[in-house]
Amino acid sequence: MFKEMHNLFQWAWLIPFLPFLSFFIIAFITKRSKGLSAAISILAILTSLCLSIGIGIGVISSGAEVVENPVMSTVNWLSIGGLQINFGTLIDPMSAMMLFVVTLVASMVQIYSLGYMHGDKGFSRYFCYQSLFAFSMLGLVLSTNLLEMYVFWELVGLCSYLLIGFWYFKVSAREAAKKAFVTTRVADVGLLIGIVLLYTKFGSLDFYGPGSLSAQMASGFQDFALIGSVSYLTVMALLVFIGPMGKSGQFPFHVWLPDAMEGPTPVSALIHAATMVVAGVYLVARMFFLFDNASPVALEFVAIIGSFTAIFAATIAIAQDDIKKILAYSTLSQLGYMMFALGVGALTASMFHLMTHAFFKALMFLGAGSVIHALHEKQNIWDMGGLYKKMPITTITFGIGVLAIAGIPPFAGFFSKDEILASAMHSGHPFIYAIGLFTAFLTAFYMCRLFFVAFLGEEKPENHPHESPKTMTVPLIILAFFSVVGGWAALPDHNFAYFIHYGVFEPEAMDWGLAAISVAAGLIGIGLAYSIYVKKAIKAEDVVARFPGVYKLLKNKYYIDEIYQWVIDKIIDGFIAKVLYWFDIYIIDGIVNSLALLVRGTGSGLRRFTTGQLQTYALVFFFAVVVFYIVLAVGEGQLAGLNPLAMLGGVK
Amino acid sequence: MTISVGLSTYLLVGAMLFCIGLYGVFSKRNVIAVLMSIELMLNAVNLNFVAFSRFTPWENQGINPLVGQVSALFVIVVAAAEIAVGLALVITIFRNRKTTNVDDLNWLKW
Amino acid sequence: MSNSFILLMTLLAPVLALFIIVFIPREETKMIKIVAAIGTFAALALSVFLFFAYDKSVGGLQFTMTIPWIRDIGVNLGLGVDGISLPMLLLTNLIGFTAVYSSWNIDKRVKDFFVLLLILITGVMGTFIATDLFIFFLCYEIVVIPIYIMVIIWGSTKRVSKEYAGMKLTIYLLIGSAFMLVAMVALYLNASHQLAVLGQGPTFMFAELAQLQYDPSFQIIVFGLFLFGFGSLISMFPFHSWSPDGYAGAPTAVSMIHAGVLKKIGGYGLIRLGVLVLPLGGRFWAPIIAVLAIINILYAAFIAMAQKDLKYVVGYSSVSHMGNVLLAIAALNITSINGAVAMMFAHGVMAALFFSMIGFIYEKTHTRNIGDLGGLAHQMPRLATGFMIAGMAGLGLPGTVNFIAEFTIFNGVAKVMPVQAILGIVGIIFTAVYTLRVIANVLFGPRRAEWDHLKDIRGPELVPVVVLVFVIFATGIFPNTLFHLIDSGVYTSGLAKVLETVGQATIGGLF
Amino acid sequence: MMNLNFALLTPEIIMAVLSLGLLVIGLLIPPGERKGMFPLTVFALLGTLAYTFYDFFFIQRGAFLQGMYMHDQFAVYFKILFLTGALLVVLSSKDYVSTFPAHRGEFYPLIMAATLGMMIMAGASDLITMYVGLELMTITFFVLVAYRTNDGKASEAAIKYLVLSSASSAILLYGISLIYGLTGSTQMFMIAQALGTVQSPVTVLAVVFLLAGFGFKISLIPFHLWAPDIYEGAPTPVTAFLAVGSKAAGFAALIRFYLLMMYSQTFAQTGQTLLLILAAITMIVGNLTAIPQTNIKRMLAYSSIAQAGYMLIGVIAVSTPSVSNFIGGIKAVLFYAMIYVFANMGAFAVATHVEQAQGSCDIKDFAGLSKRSPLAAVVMTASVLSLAGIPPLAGFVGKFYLFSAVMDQGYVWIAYVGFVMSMISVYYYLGVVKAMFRTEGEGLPNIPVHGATKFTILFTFITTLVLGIYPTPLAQMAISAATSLVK
Amino acid sequence: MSTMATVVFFIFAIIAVAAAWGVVTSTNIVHSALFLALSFLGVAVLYVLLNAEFLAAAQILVYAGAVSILVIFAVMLTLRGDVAVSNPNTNKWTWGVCVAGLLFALIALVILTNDAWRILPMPSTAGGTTELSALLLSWYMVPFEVAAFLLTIALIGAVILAKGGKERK
Repeated sequence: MFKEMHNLFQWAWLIPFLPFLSFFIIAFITKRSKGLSAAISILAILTSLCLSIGIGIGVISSGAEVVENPVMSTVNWLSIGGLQINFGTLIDPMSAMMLFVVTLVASMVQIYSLGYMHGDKGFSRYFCYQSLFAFSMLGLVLSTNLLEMYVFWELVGLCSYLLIGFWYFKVSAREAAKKAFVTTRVADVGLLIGIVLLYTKFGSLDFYGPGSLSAQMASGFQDFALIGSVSYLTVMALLVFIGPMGKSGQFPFHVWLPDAMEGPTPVSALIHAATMVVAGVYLVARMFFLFDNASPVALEFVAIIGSFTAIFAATIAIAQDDIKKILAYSTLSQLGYMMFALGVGALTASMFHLMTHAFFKALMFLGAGSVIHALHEKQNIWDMGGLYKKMPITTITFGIGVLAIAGIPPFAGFFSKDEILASAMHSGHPFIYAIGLFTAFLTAFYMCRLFFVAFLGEEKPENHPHESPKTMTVPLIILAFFSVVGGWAALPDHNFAYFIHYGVFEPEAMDWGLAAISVAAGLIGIGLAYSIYVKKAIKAEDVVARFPGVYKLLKNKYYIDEIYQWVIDKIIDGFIAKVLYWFDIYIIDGIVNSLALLVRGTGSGLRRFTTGQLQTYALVFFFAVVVFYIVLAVGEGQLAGLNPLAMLGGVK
Repeated sequence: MTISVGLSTYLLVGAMLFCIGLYGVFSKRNVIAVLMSIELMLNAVNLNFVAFSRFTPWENQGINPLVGQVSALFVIVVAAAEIAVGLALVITIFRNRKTTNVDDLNWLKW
Repeated sequence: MSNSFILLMTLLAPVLALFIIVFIPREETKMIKIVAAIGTFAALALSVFLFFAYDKSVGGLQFTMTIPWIRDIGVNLGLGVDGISLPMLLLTNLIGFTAVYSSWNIDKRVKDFFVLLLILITGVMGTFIATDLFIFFLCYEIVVIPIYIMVIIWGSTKRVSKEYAGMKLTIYLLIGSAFMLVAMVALYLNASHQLAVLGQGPTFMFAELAQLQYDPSFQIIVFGLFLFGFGSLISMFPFHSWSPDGYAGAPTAVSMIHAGVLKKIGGYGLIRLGVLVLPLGGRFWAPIIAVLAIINILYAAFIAMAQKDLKYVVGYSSVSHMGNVLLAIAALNITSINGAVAMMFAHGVMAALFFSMIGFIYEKTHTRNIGDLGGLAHQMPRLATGFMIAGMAGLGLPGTVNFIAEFTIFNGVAKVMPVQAILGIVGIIFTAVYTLRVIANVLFGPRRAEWDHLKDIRGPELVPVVVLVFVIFATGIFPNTLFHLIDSGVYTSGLAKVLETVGQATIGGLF
Repeated sequence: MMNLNFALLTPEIIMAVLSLGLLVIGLLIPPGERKGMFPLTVFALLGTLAYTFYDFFFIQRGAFLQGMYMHDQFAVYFKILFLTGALLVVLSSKDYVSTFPAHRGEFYPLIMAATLGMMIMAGASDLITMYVGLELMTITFFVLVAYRTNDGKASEAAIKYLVLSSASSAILLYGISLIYGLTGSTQMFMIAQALGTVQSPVTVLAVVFLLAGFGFKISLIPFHLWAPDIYEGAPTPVTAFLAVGSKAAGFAALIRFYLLMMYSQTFAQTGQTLLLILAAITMIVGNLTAIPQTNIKRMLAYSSIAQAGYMLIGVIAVSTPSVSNFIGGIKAVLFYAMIYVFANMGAFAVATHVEQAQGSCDIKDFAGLSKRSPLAAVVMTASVLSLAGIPPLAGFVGKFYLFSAVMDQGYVWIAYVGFVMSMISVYYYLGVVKAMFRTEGEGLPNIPVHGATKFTILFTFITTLVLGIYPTPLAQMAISAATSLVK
Repeated sequence: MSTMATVVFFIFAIIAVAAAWGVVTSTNIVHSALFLALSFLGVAVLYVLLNAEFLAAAQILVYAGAVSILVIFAVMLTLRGDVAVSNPNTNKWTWGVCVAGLLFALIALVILTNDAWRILPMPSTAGGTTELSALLLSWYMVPFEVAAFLLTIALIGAVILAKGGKERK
């Protein structure tokens, strides 16, 4: 069985290649025809989806073999003295899961976009970028080594840049795109440094296989202290982790993600909720062996950053009014969840949450998109209200999403979130567990706030919402389905953990006690939101009035953006760059110019020696003769011969 | 003690003439005077040549002592040619610039 | 060894075009442009042929031609390419060819322009394919004066006047070359004394010069002189200040060639002449070069952020990128030298594309001030695409050859100088910042009515975009096409052996 | 006993006869029909030149009157140089001559007389012969400089030249007289023998005096002050001839004299250092002072001062008495002197053309020349760049020879000065280039070149270019000339 | 050497030098010219003392005769204003004194410290005009011819210059 599957897995490169082909065709051939471009793109991604499903089935049917031995097929990409890099595909359960998630969400989003982007001037361009993104993301998923992953990592960053700035005529979109790219770029520098240094040490960047990083670390690699008492591997782990922090929007690199909502909503759904942003989590999962071999500091760091981001973003989300911003902060918070899951060593839980989150967050974004589409680009939840009447499908599917994220059984989020919290508790991180639990409560609260205000609240007369076309609702329904059933993969008989785990597989039973606590937290959140926004038992304004400072702080996202802006404007642009430019013009160039001036000035001065006076010339001439004689006589030691006393010899 | 005139005395006279001529070149404002001073200098050189020729002690080395006189003769010829052209030039410049004053010859400078 | 004349043909193709143009009447501008295009295309075609015909498994100098030239001092008319010079040759002709098309809209003194441009291209090409030091210098200095003339006629006056910019560029490079000449003569004399002992005549051939042993202190001094000369050329801090001004003043084609290839002569010379012939000198200077290179990378990137003129941005960015090349040379190992050569190629293509696009923007809008531009993607999407690809290549996006070059460099550098490598990588951030700012402010943003009359690039104007973008991606996606060649060059030119011996002394393990 | 092979003197005799003959012809034919003078002169010079080439390659080296007058490749090389210079001057001055107020017929014979003087200087191995040759050249130049007899500037230049030159001759002669006093001879070989290696204050004094005399002719700083004024005031073709001919003749004499001192004296160390410093100062001051000049002739004058500095380097390179090094330095000077002729003549021919067409010769008169007379602009550019030593023009190879010769002697610092200064010289040369190319010279007439001028500038241009790319033939000639000197 | 000759030497040497001094100090250009002739005569006598009778004759003919007359003619032709102040000093004359004095000191020092030159004349047989002419026309043939040529050229040149540009417009 495995053998045949092995052959199948070797064709995995087709999965990213098809979207790439589609990108190519759209960019160079069919750009003028909107329909054709969209058709090609969707056809390509659907074919990839089918292939991914095939691979997924193959992985499941291969069972233990593929779990233990990831299937790699590689070709040489770069081979020079001191540097060998292969490119290829890596099939293991994790990548198969990701393939499925990515292709599924991407297909849904692309189909959805048919309706959402209808009539847009850049329709073909949109699908062109979408295909490029699909290619990059799938390539990232299938990467066999760090460099390959970095390549695609950057490419998804590029796609994100292009798609956030899709409406490039909007200044806000332009700025958001730039911000996203620069922020992730900053973080990627850490990753790149890590890659470069890892390569110089290990001579390989492969994840698995003979001579790979994991193999070398597993087989008695001697770690050593590098900076102070921090060990080499720890430093590497931290460096590598900086990249994911940027891409997955972990504090302090989270600033770009909310702004990225300037892009078309389907893009937010695909890239900034379901797929690209989880690439960071995926990378950490892939490199988990590094974190594991490093000192515990590395994983602690991941856990702390993750948990902090989770609660930090959740608190901000409470005070936001923009539907997409709320979802964005929610995404940040959930990404924090995944990160700290990894930090506490729960790779399985993290990956699981990654998957379920992809379904329900994509669902909610698309739902939000549907609403925005219906309300003609209105995004403030307080401008909405009563949408359930006109948009039943959207409302129901969105509601499923809300329940899923709130961790209400049997929806997908319940299983994954619970598993994370349980892992945190069991691995001996009660504090992080507490944060996670509180975040779960907050999550339930603000999501329900959104849902209640936007969908259930009072109808606004100026709005004339209508249900979205089929192209948009069908993907919603499909995603809603997965948001419901996705979590069931964790059930013992489906055994998600058997396929995706790190180290020795230990089946873990559900801890129903902890599950009950987290469900309770979710329910309390929902209840609170209900009482405030539906029952109006507690006036939101009163709460705000009681904590004006806190509200303002949350509303303004802790002023992080402002601080960054200040640093960039005042320190980097306003001071360092200006000072250096000044230095360059007036000091470096000044030296050059003053040398030139000196030369010219000397010339102008020297010409004054040529006075035009004949007798001056003669004087100089003969004076020079005298001087030369003296110089020569001194130099040749003939001065003694000139002793005037010699004259006393007199005339003979 | 009799005072005898040796080679160095002649040379000293030559040097004096030369330097007086040189001084004339430096200090005279009239171009003709400058030319005259130059003639003095050349004359001094001639005196040198002739003196060396007379006192030359290498007669028995197969060196013709008259070379100095020949040289002096050439110098006289060249000096004559030079002064002729020079005076012609003075006339030219007088015609063009209405001056023979060296200080005024400063159109060309810097 | 039999002589191959294909390189001579490559070299003479533009010269032939030049002679034809001289006899075309001044008014026949179209004809002049076509002849120039044909001449450069012939050279490009030949160099592409060479690129694929070169036998990488054998390596070494191929297609050599050695004709005794100035017998009394042992100069040979030596031409030949190896894996280091062949990419440079290809680069030269790529840029030469596209430069002709980037200048397609020139209407002022067309004949003069293309004559000078062809001289320029020939000179640069000769520099890279010369196997004789004398010919190398000869060709290098040929290019300086045409550049000056082109700047003062077709240049533009911005922050500084074009006369000033041209003169600064020219004198700066010439002063640099003065010191190189001293070094060259010293090297030649030293070698000829050694050869005289062996009973051989003097020579200027790189290969023979490299085989002799030089006194360490001699090497240090001579390498230092070369470093000053080539360092000025590659715009090493603090000798870089000619570069942004020069590019800003120069017409498009000159900026393209200057930033694209001429600058690379500095790096090429440091490798071919500095490291290969004077390895001990290289080892002595390497730490200093490394520090200056880091300054180059960060300092120039910072300054680029403060620029308001497009050409200044790219000018400073090229200074910054050349820091990478210098850093790679300072690292003195096989990987980094590979990266250095690749970086020169990559940056050449990228800078040429960038300048070409800026040239079109300037030609159409008559401004290069970033503040005055905006939203050009509306009116000129093709130009915007080219511009953006250039920008993305500039910030080392994977998929472009620039990324691989940078990665290779950092990899090589990290082996010996991890801290410098980290600082170098940090430079990427600032590159991203200024590049993205420029892209955002020039291409994106609200549509501006004042640019509505502009026509997108089309016809001949598209050639630079198509050719250069193709090269960027083709070598970026399949790096081995380029890197195998460079690698074979590094190994078979003797560089690898030199680097191994010299490198031993600097490698102190990681950290 | 006496070697009286007059055949060895053929070029000199031809020149003398031709010069006098042309004078007579000029007197005989009526003033209106003197057009024929030009072709006659050209063919006479060409014939002589052809003969000297034959002389160079096929006639054995020999001494006339047992070493009073040398006929060696060295001398013949310089004769070729002078004749080429004279020929180019004559060719380029065809139109210019018609602007002379009078005596146009005598111009060419005088040029030939000056050439004869130079030839005598190059051949003389007797100090008195050399002196007489020098004076022949110089006195002729007095007349030539003042040839625009109604031009105050020309007269001023001539009188300055006359006074200073005579003063320098006087001191040169004083030096010769001292040498004569020491050795009893004026013949170089005998002087060398007699002086031996002994040195005394007198020898030093004589050397300094002679150096001053020759330094004046080659316009070595600080004996150079005459040059700018005279170059500016003289008619442009005469300036050209002064720059190329007079200077080269000075070098021919200086080299012979220097070798003499080398063989006979141990004065090498200080003398060389002094000369090196002088050469350095000459290069620096010459080039720097040229920068602010606005008159092209004056600028070229300063440039030619600087060029003297470069050439002097080659002379200094003849330091240690081993044959190979001798050749290195002398070859370099010979090579450079020849290419200097072509480069300078190219520049001056264009300047002559512009001055003749526009009446003055300031750099601003060259504005837009690239449009108004493209060929002239290109040739001017090539010529000045050759002077600056930019490849692929001949000046580069020349400088390379010079500096490699001196560096071989261990004087590296002078090479720095030389190379850096030649690059700085590009600054002012480019000033001319800028004037010619930057604008299109609105309001100035189109002045295309024709006929003899066109031929001259094309010839100089092509020669400069070809010798820059393939210098071997000239280098071989220079080598054999240098070898003949030390044999 | 006889005392007589010594006395004659000193008289005429002093005359020559004093007259030369007169040339450069007189403010009357005509006086200068006359002093010049006198100085030449003094030197001519010294030539006789040095057994160079031919040269003495040439000196008198060429210098004292021709050159002096020529100079006086030139003075006549160019004289403007008062003849008594026709030959003033420039304002650089102090410098002139310094440099000329320095040079003289130098030369004098060199001459006087040279032992080899502190010699008295030997009885000399050489010095006849015949021998001189033989030398002139054999060994010094080349410069002799060139000098002749030089005189011709100088003649023509002087004519060209003096005649000026009035031949035709």
